[in-house]
Amino acid sequence: MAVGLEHFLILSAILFSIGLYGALAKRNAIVILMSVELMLNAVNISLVAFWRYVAPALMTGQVFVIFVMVLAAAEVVVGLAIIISIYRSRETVDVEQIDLMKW
Amino acid sequence: MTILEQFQQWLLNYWPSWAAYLVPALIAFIIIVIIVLVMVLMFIYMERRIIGRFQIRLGPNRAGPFGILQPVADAIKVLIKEDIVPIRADRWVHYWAPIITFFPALMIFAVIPWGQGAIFADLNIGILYVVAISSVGAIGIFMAGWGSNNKFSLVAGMRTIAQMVSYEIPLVLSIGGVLIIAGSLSMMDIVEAQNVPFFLLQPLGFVIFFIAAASEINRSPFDLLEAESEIVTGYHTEYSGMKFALFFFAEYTHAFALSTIAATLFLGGWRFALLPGPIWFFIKVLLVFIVLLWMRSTLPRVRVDQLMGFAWKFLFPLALINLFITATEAIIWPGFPWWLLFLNFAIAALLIVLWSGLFPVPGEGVSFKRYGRGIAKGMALTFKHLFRHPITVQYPEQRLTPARRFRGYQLVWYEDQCNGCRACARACPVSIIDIETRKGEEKGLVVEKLEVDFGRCLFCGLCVEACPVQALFMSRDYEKASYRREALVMNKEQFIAAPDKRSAYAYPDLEDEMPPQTLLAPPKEGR
Amino acid sequence: METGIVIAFWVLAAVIVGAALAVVFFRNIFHAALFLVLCFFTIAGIFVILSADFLAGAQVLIYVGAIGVLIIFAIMLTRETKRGNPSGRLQLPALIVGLLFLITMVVVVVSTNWNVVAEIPEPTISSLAQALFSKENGFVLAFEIAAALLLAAIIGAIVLVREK
Amino acid sequence: MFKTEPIMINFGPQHPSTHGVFRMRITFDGERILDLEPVFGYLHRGIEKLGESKTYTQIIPYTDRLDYLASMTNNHAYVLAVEKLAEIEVPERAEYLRVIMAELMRIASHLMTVGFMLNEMGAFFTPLLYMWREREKILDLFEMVCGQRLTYNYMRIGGLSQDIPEEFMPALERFIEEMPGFIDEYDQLLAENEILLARTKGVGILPPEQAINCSVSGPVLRASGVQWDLRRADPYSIYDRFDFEIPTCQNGDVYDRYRMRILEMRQSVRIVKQAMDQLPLGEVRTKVSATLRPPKGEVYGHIEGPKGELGFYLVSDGSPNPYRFHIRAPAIINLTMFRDVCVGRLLADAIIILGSIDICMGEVDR
Repeated sequence: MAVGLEHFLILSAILFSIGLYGALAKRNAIVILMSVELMLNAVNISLVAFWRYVAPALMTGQVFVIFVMVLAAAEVVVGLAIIISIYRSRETVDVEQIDLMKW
Repeated sequence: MTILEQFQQWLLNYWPSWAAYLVPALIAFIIIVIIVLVMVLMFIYMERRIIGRFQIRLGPNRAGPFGILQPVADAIKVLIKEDIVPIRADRWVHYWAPIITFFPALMIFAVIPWGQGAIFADLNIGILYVVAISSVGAIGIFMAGWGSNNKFSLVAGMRTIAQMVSYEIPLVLSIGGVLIIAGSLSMMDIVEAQNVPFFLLQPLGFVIFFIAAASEINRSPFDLLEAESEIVTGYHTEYSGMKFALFFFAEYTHAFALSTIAATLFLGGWRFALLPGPIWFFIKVLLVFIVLLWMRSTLPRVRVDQLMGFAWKFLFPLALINLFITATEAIIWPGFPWWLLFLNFAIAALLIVLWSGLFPVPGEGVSFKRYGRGIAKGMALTFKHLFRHPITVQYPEQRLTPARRFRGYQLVWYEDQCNGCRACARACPVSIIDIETRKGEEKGLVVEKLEVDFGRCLFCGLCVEACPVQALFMSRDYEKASYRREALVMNKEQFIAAPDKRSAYAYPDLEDEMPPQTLLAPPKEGR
Repeated sequence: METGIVIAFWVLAAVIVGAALAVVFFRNIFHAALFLVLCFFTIAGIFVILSADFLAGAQVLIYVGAIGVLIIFAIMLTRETKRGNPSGRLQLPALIVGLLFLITMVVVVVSTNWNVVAEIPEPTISSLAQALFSKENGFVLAFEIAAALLLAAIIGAIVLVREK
Repeated sequence: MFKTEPIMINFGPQHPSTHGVFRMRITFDGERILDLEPVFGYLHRGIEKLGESKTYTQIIPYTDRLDYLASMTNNHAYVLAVEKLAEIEVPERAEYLRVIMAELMRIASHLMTVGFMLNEMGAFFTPLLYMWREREKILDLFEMVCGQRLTYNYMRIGGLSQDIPEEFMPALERFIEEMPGFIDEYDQLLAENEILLARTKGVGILPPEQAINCSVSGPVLRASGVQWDLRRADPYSIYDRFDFEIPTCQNGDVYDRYRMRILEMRQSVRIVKQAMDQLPLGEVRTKVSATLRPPKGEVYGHIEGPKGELGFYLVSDGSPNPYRFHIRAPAIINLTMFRDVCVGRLLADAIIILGSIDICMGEVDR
């Protein structure tokens, strides 16, 4: 059985759903960040799959993935900085206890 | 078309396609693993021997001729040790850490060109693959630090993250210059492009690459992860047996990988005159490794904040400037003519001098006095010592003669001289001489019992000095060991049976009959 | 070659899904982070199957070498491993949302008639560079903005964690 | 950069760079030291109490085991104290030989200190082995005169245990001739090394006032700029006959303590050279009874040891054994400032500061 576009898209969907569940259900801010990373990766997979099967001549799919990676790096840097900053003042990374907009 | 691919194409005529691809690949893989293992063993041997010579020692020379089997002996010793997992360690992480450290190091060799067409996979992302894979090793080291439940290991883990992340940036940027000149990421193309070796066209890039890579693989002076004097052995403090062997192997595999990459990117890979390619390649690799050893045997370790400062304040801006200059040159002289090397050397020297002023020694302020001159002096001295005669000796075969007055491990006692006065027993600070006497027929007192516990003896010689009748002497022997304390107690019969190896301690008249002492620096003739 | 790719895909897909589940469900968040790294690494394998080799290298370099390490570093700094990885009040709604999304996506993917092209792309590095930096249809502006974004992120992170 | 929870690490008693069985309980913020508590006593053998049950001569071998890297000077300090107590004259030749031995011992001890300090800085054993080469030559000389390489037990109350053998002077001459060249080599190896400068300059600064308050002595004190050397301040033996300088440094950091030892080695070579030239012939020992009974009284005899002021306090009650035997060990007193100079520095700094103080656990724990 050959592997086609659908396989990659479904894999991407599964990964995205897992990430979505983690981002919504978990209380630890770092786990939420990790779940977001999973979702971004899921998107990357589908972008590359579309490029490979639908428009290999245009490099736009890959270019988008590169920008997603840049965004992910920026996001994780700022996100972790915020988490550490919150942890420093409140001694916790539990998002249910971080309910004030100031620290 | 690599040799491997040609072989596969040829096999396709005879074998089904899956076998034609898989079998040669497997064979090539095994060959590469064997090359890596042999070279790693050789590196371990070289490290131990050459550092020995830098330090005017003999170095290990027992196992096999010239100690050539020493790494094998090391490996066997390590492998038969008990595999200990610390209590309350994170067993799962502890188990996987050495594997995750080792395999990325091995995977690098997939894209190393050993000679014309002799490459496992000529990936067109070649050098990017190398950089990406080698960044995985940091996670293994960090896992070891975290999973050992040891605070020293944890400190090493924290240092790993900081060091690896910081030095990866100048490393990649310094490779950038090479990529601009070669115009390709593929390792084969990079070697093919080196009509002039790139360390001539990219002197600054080469220096930055070498320093950053030495830091990536934790070689001295950046060996903060296993800084023995600070954090014991860092991340592998709690490892033993097979797992420790994997770490040990990973370290040298990394060193080998770095040497091959440096040889490929900057020293022209297999290309040079006369000799066949692979031989030149290995010569270049060994040269790079010897420089690493040379650095290790000379330089002190940097401190962790200086390590970070060096990466960010020195290497990073220089690497950026280097990249910029190379890009400019690529626009003005797209062919990179050979005479650019003069310009580039001048720029490199200028930049290093300028930046050394911005990296002041505390207390001296910004000055342009130092630009590695002290380091160069020290390196010159160790190099001089490489050719000096070692000061250590091959012990059991080559024995040193002790001094004529040597105070050796046991006493020499003459029964017929002894008058049983017990002066020795009274003089002894630790009261280990036990003498019982009785009235004799010919002499005044006859020694009935003499027992000395050499397990407690200080070998201070006060007993010999106290003896009024020349019956007690120190001995010139210096080898005594026993598994049982009782065996160290000598009685009268043993004293009589013991060989007469008296020394001249407290009896200067006897000195003439003793052989002269071996001196490390004997007095010159004619004095 | 084709069978090899099929085998590789299924193995990688299984590892990806397993590792992703481990990230979300493991109690020890240090282990969860390690599985996240594994997940990133196998996704690079998927990129190789999709013949996006430059992206595979970049994936390992950026996600494994940088993002994974940063997350592990943050875990160590916050020392939350003891308290583990608890679920919040939204567990059931999150599960429902996740499953609904999954079902929707699967239905959409299966029912759509994708306009698949048969051609297999050549090595992509130079064409990727062309696409990024070419004067027409290039992404130079976006590239520069991304660089500015990274700079802003770095400065922001430094400001956030600086000792007061 | 990041604020973390402080962690407490036990360094030692088994640790590669704690000079034996020293233990430090360090509280860290990251790698920065918040608090440091030195713990010692793991090598305590009760030498002071033991001494009360030994005769004055029998104590000499025990002094070898105080600072076992500088046994000669320990012997020297002890016999000087006893001679002061019992008012014993020492032959001229013995005095000169004692000075030669003490200065050679100072060189050997400094070589060991500097070598290990550089080793702890991460210079993988090379400086240590180069310095050990010269230390071995000194030990060869000591072995020649007294038959041992570590625990010499050479000096006696009223002189020396025996005269030097014939071949000693030529061998010493060669050593003294070559030694300045070797010291130059050590300087060439690392003295200007940029990494070493960055590691040591401004690290572990001990201001002179604090040094005096902590009663620090020896090279550590002189590195802080206080010109205090017992060889000049309170000349004992025959040190007033030699021409030498008391080198000092200004900053009192680890680098200065390292330089101090190199400078002192050069001065020691000078002293030995002069003593060799002036060495008279004659006896080396006045006869003193093995069961010496000094008159009642107390005495404090001190010398400038390689590590600082080494003093022996003796109380005699007229019996063959001292009534009280106390040792003023420089290493333990120099350690008093250790916590103060380490707090606020990094882990790696603490290790080299400890190395630059130069402790010997045999002396610290006694």
